[in-house]
Amino acid sequence: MSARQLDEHEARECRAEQRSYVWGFALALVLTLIPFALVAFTDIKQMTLWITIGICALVQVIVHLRFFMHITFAKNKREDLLLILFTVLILVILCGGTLWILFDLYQRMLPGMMP
Amino acid sequence: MSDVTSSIFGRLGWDALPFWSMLRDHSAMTIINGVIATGAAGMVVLGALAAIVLVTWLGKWKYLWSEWFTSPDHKKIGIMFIVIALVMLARAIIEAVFMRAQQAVGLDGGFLTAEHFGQLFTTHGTIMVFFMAMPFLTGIINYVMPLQIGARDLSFPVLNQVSLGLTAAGAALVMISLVLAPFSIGGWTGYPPFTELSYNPGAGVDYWIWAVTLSTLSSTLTGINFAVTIFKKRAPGMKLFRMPLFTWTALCTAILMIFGMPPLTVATGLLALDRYLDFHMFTTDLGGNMMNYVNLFWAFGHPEVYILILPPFGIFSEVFATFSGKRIYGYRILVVATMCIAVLSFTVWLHHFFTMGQSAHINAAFGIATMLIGIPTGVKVYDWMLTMYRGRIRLSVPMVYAIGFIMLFVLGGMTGVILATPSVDYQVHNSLFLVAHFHNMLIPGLLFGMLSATNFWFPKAFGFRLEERWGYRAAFCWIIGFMLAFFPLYVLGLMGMPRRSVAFLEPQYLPWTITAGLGALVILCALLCLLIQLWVSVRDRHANNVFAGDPWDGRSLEWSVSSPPPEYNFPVLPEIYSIDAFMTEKDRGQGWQAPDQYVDIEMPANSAMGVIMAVTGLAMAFGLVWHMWWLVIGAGLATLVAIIARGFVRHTKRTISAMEVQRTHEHWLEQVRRTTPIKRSQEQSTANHGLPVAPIEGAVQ
Amino acid sequence: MASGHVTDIAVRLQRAHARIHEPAGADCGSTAAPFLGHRRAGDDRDHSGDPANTSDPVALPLSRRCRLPPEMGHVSLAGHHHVGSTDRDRGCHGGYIWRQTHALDPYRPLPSDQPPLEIQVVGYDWKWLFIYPEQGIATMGQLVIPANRPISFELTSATVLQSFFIPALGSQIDVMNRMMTRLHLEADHPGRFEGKNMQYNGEGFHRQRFITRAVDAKTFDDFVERTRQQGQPLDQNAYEVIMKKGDNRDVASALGLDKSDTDAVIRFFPIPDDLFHTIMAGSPINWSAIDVPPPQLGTTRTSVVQTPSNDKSSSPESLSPSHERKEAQP
Amino acid sequence: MSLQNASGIERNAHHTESYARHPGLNLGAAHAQEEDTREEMVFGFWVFMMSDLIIFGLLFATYVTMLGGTAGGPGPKELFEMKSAFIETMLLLTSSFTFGMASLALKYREDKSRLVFWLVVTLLLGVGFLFFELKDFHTMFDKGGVPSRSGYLSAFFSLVPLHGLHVTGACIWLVALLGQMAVHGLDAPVKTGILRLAILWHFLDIVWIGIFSLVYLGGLS
Ligand code: HEO
Ligand code: HEM
Ligand SMILES: [Cu+2]
Repeated sequence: MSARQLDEHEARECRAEQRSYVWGFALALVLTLIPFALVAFTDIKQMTLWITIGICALVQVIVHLRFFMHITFAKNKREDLLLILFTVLILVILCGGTLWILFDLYQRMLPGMMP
Repeated sequence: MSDVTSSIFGRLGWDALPFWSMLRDHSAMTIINGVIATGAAGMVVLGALAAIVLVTWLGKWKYLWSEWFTSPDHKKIGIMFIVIALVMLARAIIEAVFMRAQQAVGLDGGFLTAEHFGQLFTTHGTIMVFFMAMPFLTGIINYVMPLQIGARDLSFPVLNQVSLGLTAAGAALVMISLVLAPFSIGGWTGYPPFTELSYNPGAGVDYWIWAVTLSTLSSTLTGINFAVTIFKKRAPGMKLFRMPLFTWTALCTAILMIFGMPPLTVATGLLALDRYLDFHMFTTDLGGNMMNYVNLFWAFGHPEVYILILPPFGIFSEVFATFSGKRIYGYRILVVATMCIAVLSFTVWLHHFFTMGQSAHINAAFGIATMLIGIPTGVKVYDWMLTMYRGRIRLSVPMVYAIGFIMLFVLGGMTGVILATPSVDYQVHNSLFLVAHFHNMLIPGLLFGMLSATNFWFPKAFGFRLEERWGYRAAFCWIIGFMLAFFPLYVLGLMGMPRRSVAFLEPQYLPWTITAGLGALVILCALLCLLIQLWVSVRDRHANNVFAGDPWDGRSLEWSVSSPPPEYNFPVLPEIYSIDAFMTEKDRGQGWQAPDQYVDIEMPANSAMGVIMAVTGLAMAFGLVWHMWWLVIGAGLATLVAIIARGFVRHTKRTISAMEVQRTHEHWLEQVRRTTPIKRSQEQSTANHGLPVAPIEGAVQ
Repeated sequence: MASGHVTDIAVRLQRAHARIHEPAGADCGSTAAPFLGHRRAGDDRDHSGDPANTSDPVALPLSRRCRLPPEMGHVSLAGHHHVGSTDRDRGCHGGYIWRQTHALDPYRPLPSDQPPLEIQVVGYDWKWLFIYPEQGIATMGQLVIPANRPISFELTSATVLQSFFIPALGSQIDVMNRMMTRLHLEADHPGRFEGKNMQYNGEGFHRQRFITRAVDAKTFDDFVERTRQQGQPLDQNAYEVIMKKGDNRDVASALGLDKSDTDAVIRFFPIPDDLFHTIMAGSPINWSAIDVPPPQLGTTRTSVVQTPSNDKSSSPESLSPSHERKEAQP
Repeated sequence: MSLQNASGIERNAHHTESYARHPGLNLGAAHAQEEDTREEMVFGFWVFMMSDLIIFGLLFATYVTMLGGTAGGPGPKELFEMKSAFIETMLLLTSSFTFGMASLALKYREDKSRLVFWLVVTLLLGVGFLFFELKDFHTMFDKGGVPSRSGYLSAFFSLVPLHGLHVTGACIWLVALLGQMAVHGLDAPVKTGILRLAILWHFLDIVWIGIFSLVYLGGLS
């Protein structure tokens, strides 16, 4: 099987998609480098640091979803977007609930486990 | 033990045999319990042997292999799931009767040892939830749902086989634990640190962990399969809001399986790491913390009970509508209520550990969230009642179960709401009140649902009706037996009797425990009636046959095809224009008609993947339980090789020619044409061959 | 398994019969009375045949009444409104649950003009140790509390998860190793109630019981005094016995004490300093704090004594010096 | 089934979007015929991933609750090394990109050699990641950071190696797909396989974002 000749439209599309991957990669790289650099080379306040790391991570996840996994708001992909959003909802409930419950328990009966 | 034997047999020794302790220690108690355990083990061994001999004698191995074990047909897989469920149901009920008998004489004594009693409630709970309820509802959804949405099969038939294989392996493991004992005594919840190595070093907890893990994996895969099937394989025109309610509940259950099973996988997985690799997740020392387990377990456990109850809700919706001769009242509201229940069920898990010591605001928040579930559930109850209201009700066997359900379930729901009040739960948590509550949901809810479904769809699956007289007897025994066996437990719970007690010191408990014991006997009668019903029905199968496919004047698509349906379900995929699709068709006089054109049908080819996964899964689990590492590694590699090899297979489809489809279908239509349609009053007579008279005015609505 | 307790079926069946034939109403207060709303007189008679108890005149129902913030009226544990005057909560069930759950939080100290009595509870397989830190004593098998005075419990487990529960007083609470949970109870009348573990923890689970005895202030003081005089030192030997699997009676017999009486209270004095928190932290117990040299087990003192009853603060038999003492089992 | 057929289908440029039936990479017009069956497969795989995501999510949450459970043993600051975490992150991120290149080769070129090239590069990066991760664990063990040491370490070793195990599985799958390609050529099942593996691969990278942010950077800061 040899390389197929692309027609003009396809070639354009191919270039566009390639660009999108490169963009995604570049953005992800930046969003990775920022938190690593902050932790390695600066000593800003811990809370600020954590928040920055968190935001970078969140944005990077979206970048991956958008540029690598092609999740968009396009109409024909609603079902999957809904799936992901539903999963996020369940994750938030389960993980948030877990943290809420356990740290409350720690505070009331096991103070040694508070980090 | 020498090095060689221990490297082969791991820690499996003679003392695993159920009569071993009896030979060592001759006290009355040991002997009684040894005899019971040996009897049970003997039943397992003899049962297995008898089955093997019978199949060999009848020369049916090849038939079983090619028509059942390797069949990707969702209908056959569904039936096999249900067979597993029924076998396990029988075992778990017998165990329950033993427990009830023990407590009936359990005033500071009884005949069971504490250890034995511990194994009984653990296996009973584990089996009932993971190897009775789950396979039963999985089987019924498997059978019915594709027929209801006008599909030929599930999206992933081979995955379906694997699910069945894993469940079968788990069930087999639990059965093996009767012969090579012991099973866990940690309850179906398996709370550490009691189940940690330092408190329970034996094989029991490991049996529990791996049996449950096999079942969990199976259910996760099943959930994915169902959800994708419902999303992607509906017949043309079958919009989501035209799906029958049972399919809706199947969808919501599937979603709960997908998202509710992982917490259990995490919990049992971490417990296994603690036990096998010396981790300290839930241990008492070195920073372990058992509260995480409790949290994870119930993050699964609560969605689980709704996994168990939603399919019965769907079944009863179908049953109420069909046997009231009316369209279901408030279809859309019922759908929305189902979705609400499904989502809300992820927000309430803490109500299972109100007493652990967390702050009042957390308890209150989860308590209120729990009560909210009563609202959509109540909506459903009212919708069912309004469906019956002014309907032409026929008190068929499925309907008797349904009416038993609606009355008893409301009561159980109310006690659930009582338990959901944190300050009350502080009084009755871990007491028999709780046991009464959940059996009040599980038996009238889940089990009646399953039995109702069996009576309802059995004619579809096998082509003949289940005999009604014994069916009524079974249903009444169930209802009365349930009330006798479990209402006393509410009282006992209020009197402060803890669950899982082998004995007690309070004479005032005795009348209640004895009553409950009698109830258990009535339930045993119910089981017997079910068996007789099955036997009588098979005997009279020719007289009761309903080949035309529609014995109850049904409303959804599954009734539009022959009984039993052909392998490909529909000769031509139907087009759907409304809810209650088949009823509409009948109303327009369009039922039982030949299509303009037949086409070739592509069906999945047989595959041995399910069997392979069952065998390797069982071998791996068994090896892990007894520390036979060679077996674990061997079976693990075999699994991997099988999965990779499956990827290389390309002949995964089989074509059935249009001609053959046409021949079969026209033959059936010809037979139907020669059948006399019956009125509803003849429903339970031998005149019923599955062809109803045309619906009277207004039946369709 | 071959537990030592399940050997003689005949004897136990006999005993069971004896209990069935007792007069009706002879339950020992194990009913969750506030929930059922039953308030039966005579509830607190016990079935051990102790004459001092069957004649107990004090027979009023008990509930842990919390004095709630005024706007909530009076709420018993089960959530019944006792006073209808402040029913403005009716309109909002959620709000009601919210406030009630807070008001009845077992961690919440009970309002009272008396200071609460501190008791520390440690769960073992399959018995409870009750430590009275202020009094420097400990008991097992029986929890003696002053009536009409709030009790502030601190609880932990030296083994697996358990749940501490006195049905007649209300509110069970989980106890876990390395952790401390809290519970506040008050008996508003003297009486005698069953206490249990509700969370399955193995073969001896159903035997993990104790008697709670609510007594008047003077009797309580007598109890403390007598324990200080007659107690068994909670030394290393005794502690090793406690750590073994078994119930109260096993401990009593291993310590060479009489175990014929189910309601036997084992009294400990002196006890190691801050025993409770040491157990909770999982650190080694400082045995040197017990200033009395560890006596030979079961040779000098008796620790099984009849418990104080409400009307008779002490009886000569209760000292029971005549019990045969067995050697402590290894 | 075969590609000859596929190329016979009208390739209307303006309809490409309508072929994008499922999330993840859509192969577009050129592969229209396979797209229908593939849609179900890929959607099913997404659902499976989401179920798996719950497992990871709960392990993350549990990890956070166990941060205080070091029991006097070594904690993150003593155990983790920024450098190796960074190398692992870079390897995995790059492998995600190279898998993207492989997908494009599949979609637009049907160029087997280019596809195989990118897949092999991805595989090597994945194996490299695993190598560094194992090395990392090894140094942790040397410093006394074994799972049996504390609750905290147990939580660490139940979360991070599970991701590693997934990467291992993905690598094995990749090799199996290369094998299938050698036997059957670039047929429909292989294409579907690559599409699903792509989703898994990118998904594992997303999980790793959580791990390096929360476990490593969070622990080191
Ligand atoms: C099929 C199974 C099933 C179902 C459907 C339910 C349904 C409910 N459950 Fe139950 N449960 C089930 C199975 C279990 N529950 C348990 C334990 C349990 C506990 C923990 C108690 C404890 O451990 O101390 C609570 C608080 C509840 C509450 C509820 C509530 C509020 C509902 C609600 O969904 C009920 C809703 C129904 C209602 C309310 C009736 C109909 C409504 C009408 C008529 C409308 C009007 C009423 C109102 C608006 C209130 N359950 C356990 C224990 C596990 C163990 O510990 O081993 C199991 C197995
Ligand atoms: C058919 C009649 C049944 C009887 C007579 C029965 C009886 C019992 C008894 C005696 C117990 C032990 C109670 C205790 O802890 O003291 C028990 C526990 C339990 N039962 Fe049933 N049961 C029945 C049906 C079911 C069904 C259908 C299910 C589930 C689908 C079920 C699920 C459970 C569970 C989960 C437990 C708890 C086990 C544990 O404590 O770990 N039971 N049952
Ligand atoms: Cu629940």
